[in-house]
Amino acid sequence: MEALLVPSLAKVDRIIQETPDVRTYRLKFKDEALMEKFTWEPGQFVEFSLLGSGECTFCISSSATRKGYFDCSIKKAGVVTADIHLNIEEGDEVGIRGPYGNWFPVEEIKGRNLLFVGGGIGLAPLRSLIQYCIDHRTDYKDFTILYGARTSADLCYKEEIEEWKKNTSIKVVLTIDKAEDNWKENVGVVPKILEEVVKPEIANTKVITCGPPIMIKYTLQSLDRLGFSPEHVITTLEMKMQCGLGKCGRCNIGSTYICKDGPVFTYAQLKALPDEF
Amino acid sequence: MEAESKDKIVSIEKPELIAPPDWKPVIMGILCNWCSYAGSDLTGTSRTQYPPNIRIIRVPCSSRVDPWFIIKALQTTADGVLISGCHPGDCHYISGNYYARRRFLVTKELLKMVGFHGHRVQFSWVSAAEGAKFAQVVKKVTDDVVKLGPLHLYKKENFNR
Amino acid sequence: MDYSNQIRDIAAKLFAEGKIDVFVGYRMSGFDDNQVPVVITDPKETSVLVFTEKSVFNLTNYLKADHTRNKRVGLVVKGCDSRSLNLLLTESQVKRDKLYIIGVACEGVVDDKGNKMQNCMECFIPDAVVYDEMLGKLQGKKDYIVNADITELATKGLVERREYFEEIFENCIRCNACRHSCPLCYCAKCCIDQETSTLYNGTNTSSSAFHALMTWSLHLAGRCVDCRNCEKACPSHLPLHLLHKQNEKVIYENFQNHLAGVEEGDRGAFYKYSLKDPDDFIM
Amino acid sequence: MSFSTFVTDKAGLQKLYEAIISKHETYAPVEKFGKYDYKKVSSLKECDPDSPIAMTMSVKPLFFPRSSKIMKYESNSAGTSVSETEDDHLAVPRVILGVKHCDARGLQVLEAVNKWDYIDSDFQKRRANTVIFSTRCDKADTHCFCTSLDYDVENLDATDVALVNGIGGKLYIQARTEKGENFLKENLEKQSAVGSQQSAMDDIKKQYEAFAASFRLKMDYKDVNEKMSKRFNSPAFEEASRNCVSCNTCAFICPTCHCFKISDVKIKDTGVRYKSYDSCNNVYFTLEAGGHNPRPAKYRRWRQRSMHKFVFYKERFGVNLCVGCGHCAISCPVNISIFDVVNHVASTPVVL
Repeated sequence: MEALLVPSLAKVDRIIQETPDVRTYRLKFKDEALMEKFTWEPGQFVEFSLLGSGECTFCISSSATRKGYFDCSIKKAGVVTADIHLNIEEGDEVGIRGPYGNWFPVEEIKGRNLLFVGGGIGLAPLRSLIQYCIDHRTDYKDFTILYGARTSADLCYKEEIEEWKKNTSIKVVLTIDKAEDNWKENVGVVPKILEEVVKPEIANTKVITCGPPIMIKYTLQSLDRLGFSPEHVITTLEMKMQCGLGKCGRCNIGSTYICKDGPVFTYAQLKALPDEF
Repeated sequence: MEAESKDKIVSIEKPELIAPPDWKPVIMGILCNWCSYAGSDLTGTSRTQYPPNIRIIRVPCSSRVDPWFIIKALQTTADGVLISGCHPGDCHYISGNYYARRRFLVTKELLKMVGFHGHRVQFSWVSAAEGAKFAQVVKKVTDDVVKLGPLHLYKKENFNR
Repeated sequence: MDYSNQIRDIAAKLFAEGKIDVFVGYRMSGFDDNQVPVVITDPKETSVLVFTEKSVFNLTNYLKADHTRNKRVGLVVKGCDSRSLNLLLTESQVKRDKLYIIGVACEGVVDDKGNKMQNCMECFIPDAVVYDEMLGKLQGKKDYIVNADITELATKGLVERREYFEEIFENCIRCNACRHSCPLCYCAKCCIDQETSTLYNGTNTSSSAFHALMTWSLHLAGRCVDCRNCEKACPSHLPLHLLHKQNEKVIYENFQNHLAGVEEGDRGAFYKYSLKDPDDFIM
Repeated sequence: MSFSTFVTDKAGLQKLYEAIISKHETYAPVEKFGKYDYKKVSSLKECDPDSPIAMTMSVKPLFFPRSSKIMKYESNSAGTSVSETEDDHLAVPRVILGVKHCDARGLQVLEAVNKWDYIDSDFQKRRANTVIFSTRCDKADTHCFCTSLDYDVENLDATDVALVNGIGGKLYIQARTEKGENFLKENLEKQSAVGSQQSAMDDIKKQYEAFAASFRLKMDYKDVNEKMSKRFNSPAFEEASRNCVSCNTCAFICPTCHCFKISDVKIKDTGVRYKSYDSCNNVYFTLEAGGHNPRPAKYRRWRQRSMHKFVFYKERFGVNLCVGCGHCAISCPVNISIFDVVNHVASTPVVL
């Protein structure tokens, strides 16, 4: 057991300051053979450890189709993440275990329209899937990305969003909660924009959503109102985890282990879980 | 063999343990900013020699010292702890060291009860003008700790289960 | 000592008059002749209440729970319990006007085997010091007696004491039950549980046990009222009172006979000082 | 396959124990401060294999230590290095004496979670290298209810060797697994097996019947399991957990609780990462860094605990997690018994 919990060392290649409290760490394994072998599916997560401080769970926010590195986007929230922001510089070494968990059903959503609904740091797991889908663009039909944040400064991956905007085959809708000067896009919370501006087509569309619990709650409600059936809504759950192996019992909800059976669930699966959220 | 038994330093709490020949004690000194730290400065500027085993941490007042600090120090690398503040009545914050004095006594007595030698934790009042006294105090604490040998109790790398 | 009927009547009356929302008392465990605490919200349940010499647990621990927070609470306190309540009042953890306190002139409680508990034999304030209503005949203050175990340990040598305490710290399983069952440990997050406290971190080594128990007992020094909730909760049956009684003895002997929680408004020995405090151990 | 049964008496057992202790690495209950914990012993005098169940810790820490090192790390100017820790001192061949039946069953139950998906090889190795000697109790304790659960206490195969007290000072030594059979063959040269002698079997059966009749707590397991699974939203959890002081003792002494946490201990640039016990009754157990906590209230944590013991684990792995040992109720400062809680919840009406 203990051997499974030993991390491999990875080097921080680049640090990108996304927003005042979110940074993206571009990582490479120290062992090049391991980096070659290392592959993951969009939506999976790794255990990221700052040695001496502790271990945290983060989803991989880049796609395995872009080889040679992987990204973790980390928001400053607790003790370990604050330590990570404070202490890690480019060139430092961190411990990585993974990848763990299930992933977005990339095969199942082939040939469908995709609607991504993200809020705040919730775009990170979606970004992995978006990159994957862009790299396999021909497999999928229409692309819509709805992304919201509290303020314009809190929008992550700004450069990448600009790229997506330039890509004519992708429709990007941005929104912020409160109006700001020089803001030309939408204003309003994500569920409202979803219903009023995006007005998605229901047939043959899969919705993939991730964000803070409160946003998820209302987005799921408005998706219900729009007429999406729960099987076509996919989300990823957040739950405190420590081992990622289905052993430590922390992410246990009912008889489901979020770290093994999740973190990706359809809304239909979520509804069947005991009401713990 | 003879040479070994000649200057053998044993740990007083655990007589079965013998210190390695190159062992040097580490003493953590917690000094109050207004008196003792200035006093140690004076010792330095007046070029008085004192043992280099002490590692000094500066705190605003001796009453800033939570007994927790002492426990942590003893648990990590320190073989002894010295805490020094202003003389009673001279506290920059008027009464801080009076409060500290009560805590020190209880902490020291409890540590003695659970099996630490009383000389592991020592206290002193050193004013900003007493550079010579500071050197004396450090020398006395170092000598005491050398006599006691290395501290082996409850060190955190000591994993026994 | 059996005040069961009186307590039932008082609780029923308080509920009827609408003076309280919750009543904290004892009931029979239902499987042996021991008692367990009970938190009553329904006036009909007051008939289960009992109070005899088997009523061991210090109920003021429940004042930090969700069920009693910001509610009007009635509770039963013995001498030692009332001292911890006194401290909680002084430290603004509970409001006096939200409490209805039934004080008991305690004649000592017994452990599982029926022997009088050690802290009761050495008890110096058997009567509740803070109450709205008093049950039983007041006994007045008694003399402070130094704990017998401490006296015995003090005669032993350094190495012997070290070995004895090493065993205590080694047998500790770091479950934190002592802390959680202590009525005076109400911090929302304990300092030794902080993630930044990399020394302790919940590991189970004698080192972390030493760290946690010593810090705990020093943070309770001058406040501990010797109710022995911690010992009752300890799954390893460790004699945790030794740490507290040692501190209590030093404080009593050196700081003007200070005893925790006896006087109203007294925050504990470390929150005051005297110019005459011993100084001879300081260079 | 049938296993042999031997007959001996008290003195014979003592002799067997002494022989085992002298030949093998042996663990047995050792008393300290009135509580027995399993420790390595070098003579029979130190330990008491017949320690009372109420006063004995579970045997779990010998397989799943309260704290174990995951790795060490060191960082210096040349970079960081991570090293796995030294050999596992619990995985060597060993014998454990005086294990209670319920504790042994606990190890069997834990195997399910340690075997699924990622395999906990250390746990398996420790189990494989251990011979468990277990005495069947003669009388149930106040909080015991092992016979009410979903396993066969009479012919329990979680223990390798079972000892049964017969009538008139007779003592039966039964092998229950192949490992136990081989071990007995090696260590019991002189005695011959009684085989399937009818009188011996009757004696053993009689002992079990007397034991089973001594239980204060009895329940219909299937019924409770079924009812519990429909009562997730029952307000009875709130009532049942009101007394709880959230002290976590129950989880730390439980023979089947397996939640753990991972934490780092460091000095300067070196450090050790530990895996140590954790408890779901702790508020911080599920608290996320962002401040969201799925189980902030005490009754929610109690619900997780009792449902996990009686419903969720069974749903997932097919065995009941609770083994009915009563350790939690004995150690609880306010004597909450999980038996009372689940029965209370099962007796309330369904709430959707």
